[in-house]
Amino acid sequence: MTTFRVLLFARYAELLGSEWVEVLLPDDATATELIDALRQLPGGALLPASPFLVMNHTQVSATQRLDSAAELALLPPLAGG
Amino acid sequence: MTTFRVLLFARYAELLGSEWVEVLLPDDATATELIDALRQLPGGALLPASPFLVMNHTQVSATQRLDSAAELALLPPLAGG
Amino acid sequence: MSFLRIGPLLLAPLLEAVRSPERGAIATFSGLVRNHHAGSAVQSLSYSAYQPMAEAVFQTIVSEAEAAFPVRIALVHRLGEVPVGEAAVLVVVGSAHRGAAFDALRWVIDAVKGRVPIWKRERYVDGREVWVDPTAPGGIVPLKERL
Amino acid sequence: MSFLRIGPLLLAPLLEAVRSPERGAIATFSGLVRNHHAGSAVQSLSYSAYQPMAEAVFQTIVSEAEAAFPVRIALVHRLGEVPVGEAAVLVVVGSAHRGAAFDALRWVIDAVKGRVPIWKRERYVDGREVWVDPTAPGGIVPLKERL
Repeated sequence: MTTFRVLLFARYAELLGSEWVEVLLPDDATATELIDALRQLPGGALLPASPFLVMNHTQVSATQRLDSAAELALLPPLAGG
Repeated sequence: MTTFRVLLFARYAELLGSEWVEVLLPDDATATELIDALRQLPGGALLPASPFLVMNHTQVSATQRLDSAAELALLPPLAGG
Repeated sequence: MSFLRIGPLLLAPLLEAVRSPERGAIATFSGLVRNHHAGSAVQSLSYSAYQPMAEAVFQTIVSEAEAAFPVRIALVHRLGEVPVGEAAVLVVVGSAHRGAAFDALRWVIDAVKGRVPIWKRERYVDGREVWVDPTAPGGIVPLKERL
Repeated sequence: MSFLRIGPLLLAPLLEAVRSPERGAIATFSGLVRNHHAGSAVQSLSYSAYQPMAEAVFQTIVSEAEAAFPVRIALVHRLGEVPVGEAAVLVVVGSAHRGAAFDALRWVIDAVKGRVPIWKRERYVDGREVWVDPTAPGGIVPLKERL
């Protein structure tokens, strides 16, 4: 098992009450497993089933395996400009 | 017969050596008759056969009769902007 | 160079950045905070960003636009509180001719809106606060109730 | 208000003229004198106009654009000598949303180029002088030989 740290922004940071969270998952966890774990956290139930997850600034697909050394971030729908 | 005064601009003013010319034509002269007369003037041979003639700021067609009391102007191809 | 700025945005330095004697066309876009959104009177709004990724995506957008069009691009986006009437984003495009400048300008602002990790929180005159979310019904999501 | 100006053109007063709290998008176009035209190095150019008609046509273009698009327009065009790098024309469009602003901006600058009685004389670095004439082969016509 490995600790995965995930950065949170805007509404997702508000929902989970923090700008980052850490979850313990198998070393070869996928994006879907990470998101399922985040949705179990207090306040996480309002996260969408398939949020925009990025690893080192690049979008991650649902089945992709995660690298706990990479920078993971969960992005709400974008609203810049 | 009536005197028609025509304003000239840019290259046309250069060709005819003046910012306006006057020609004597029948009272009910058409645009074509005016332009033919202008092309007879010194330097007028280089005017096109159908230049852009405006009367009170509005384009005049070849067969339209002119009003010698109106403001007549011969416009080279536009190059603003 | 940073694309994200705290405080008012200025057009003049961006114009200077793309100006050169062989460029005959400069087109700009200023996105200003409007006084109404989603049927409510806006008091102010506040932008936040995933800053390192946002800076990288801005640079990617500029590079892609300068490869796709014969143009030079300069842009900045504001972070933090922005009052009504002030600029949230400025995009400036210089080109030899205006067609490419207009095409690139539209492309860049669409890319900024679609790809840069920036978020917007709106405060209305009636006191309500919302997250702007183009995917939500009505385009907004209320903030959680305060405890 | 006059659309034709002697001396350098300024963007700021045009931006102020179209700015209002319900307009979230301002798009601008600056047409600058380039250092090359028709294969020659440009030293400067000079604009002349049929002034009363030009002012009337500018007003017509603004009115037509404001009727056709939900926008507010401000524009100015320079007369007389313009050095390389300086602006010959500025068009500014304010709108609630950017799509209309971009559409109107392109429409207005095309209309200005196509309809306003303004003429351009170019002086090249090699000393030649020409009339710019989009209908002529090569886009220019030499000035008559001086006597």
